[in-house]
Amino acid sequence: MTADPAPPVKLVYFAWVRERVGMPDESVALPEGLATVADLIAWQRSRGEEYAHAFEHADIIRVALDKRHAPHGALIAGAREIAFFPPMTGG
Amino acid sequence: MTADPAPPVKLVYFAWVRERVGMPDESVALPEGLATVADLIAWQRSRGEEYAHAFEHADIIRVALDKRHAPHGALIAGAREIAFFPPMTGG
Amino acid sequence: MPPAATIRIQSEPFDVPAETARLTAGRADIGGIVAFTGLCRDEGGRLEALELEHYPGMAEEEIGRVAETALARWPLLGLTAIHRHGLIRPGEDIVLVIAASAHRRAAFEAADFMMDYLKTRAPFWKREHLIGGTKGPWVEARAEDDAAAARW
Amino acid sequence: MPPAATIRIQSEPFDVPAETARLTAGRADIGGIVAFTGLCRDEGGRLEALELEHYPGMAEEEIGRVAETALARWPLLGLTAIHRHGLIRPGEDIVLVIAASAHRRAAFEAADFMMDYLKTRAPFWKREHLIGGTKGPWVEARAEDDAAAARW
Repeated sequence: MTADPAPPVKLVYFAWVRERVGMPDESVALPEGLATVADLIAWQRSRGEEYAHAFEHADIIRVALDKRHAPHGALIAGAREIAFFPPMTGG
Repeated sequence: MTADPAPPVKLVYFAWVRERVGMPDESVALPEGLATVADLIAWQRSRGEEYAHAFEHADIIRVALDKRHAPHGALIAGAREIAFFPPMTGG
Repeated sequence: MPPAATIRIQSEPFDVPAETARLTAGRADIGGIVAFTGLCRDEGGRLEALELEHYPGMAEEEIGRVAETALARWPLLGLTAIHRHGLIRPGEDIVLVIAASAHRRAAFEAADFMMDYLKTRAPFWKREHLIGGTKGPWVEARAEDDAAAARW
Repeated sequence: MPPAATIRIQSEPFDVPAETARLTAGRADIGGIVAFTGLCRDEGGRLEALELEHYPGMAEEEIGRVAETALARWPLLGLTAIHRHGLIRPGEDIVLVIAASAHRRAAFEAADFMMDYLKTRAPFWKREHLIGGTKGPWVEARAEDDAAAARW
């Protein structure tokens, strides 16, 4: 038996991350080998000029896995919606 | 020349101090020799049963000289209205 | 120049939205408003009312002195303190403090400070009136109120 | 059992007295209410409006998680948090937190905590719209907001 291909994941963008990527969300089949949020951000940077710009300063990008904040070391396996955004400025 | 007699002072009472003394205020010519708030409280205790009761626990009595809080060591000379009351419980 | 504080001692209820609107009217430099309202509790159903005695004249002056301290210490854009006296029923308002500032920290700290100092310095005394019509005891000052004021 | 918190994300303005009345209606065990209102400043006259973007779904959930933490930590009798999104003009309200408790300390601390955590955890982003119609920059997060949240 071979492993089932991973289902596509919804990637969601907000504020200037959204503007730089150029879309509010997309459905993507992630490549194998991405274990953590940090791995995913590194892969995003490789996807073209817009992504390289949006994820230029990886350390300030905040990530939510299925609408919960996640540190860059968190495992992404199982997440169906992954959001990327700048530090929050509400309130 | 002899010293002018000290003008009478208005003594004012609040809450259970007022109830124990039995009046809201009185005009009194203070005897000579009372220098501080503590001296005045000690004298009050000597004025009869009601006063002895009202000023029984001298340390918890709060005093205001002309509507300003004053510690027991404060000098009373010059004050025209001296108020006595329990610790405040407003707010 | 710090704004003038609004200080009032009154027997009638106060109107929180009207007092807030008075601070914000015609300006757009306020970023945060903290409003504290103190209410009369029924103490598990045994309280008919609270009687609030005060020292007329000194009450306004002393709250004014506390307000001057707050205005000197925090960059406030507005400050209001209203304290009621007389007979107050459970559920009714007793005291209101509103602090406004450009950023929230000053408003929170100033309102908190005002309440701690009102509690321990403003000449008001509460007495309980119990259900059934008997006058209960004078409320005793709480050591934790002094401790709270000592934080500042 | 702690009360349920009221959490709302909305574009329309909120009504502070109505929200306060909702917490106090029919009860007489509340001794203190702290209401914090955050407003849009005009930043010295250069701001036309703030645009507030948010992450629908997560905004409610995250504020709900912060509220659960507050309810577990302080003996609250009521807790409300409302955050607006969309275009907000100078002088208008942005955010409201109301905390009610028997004694004032819990209400002050819980409201302060809620605001610190809303600022740093609720998924909202502000962008300035400048007088004259140009879109200004996204507001940058302030290190002092993180420091404020770290106090708790």
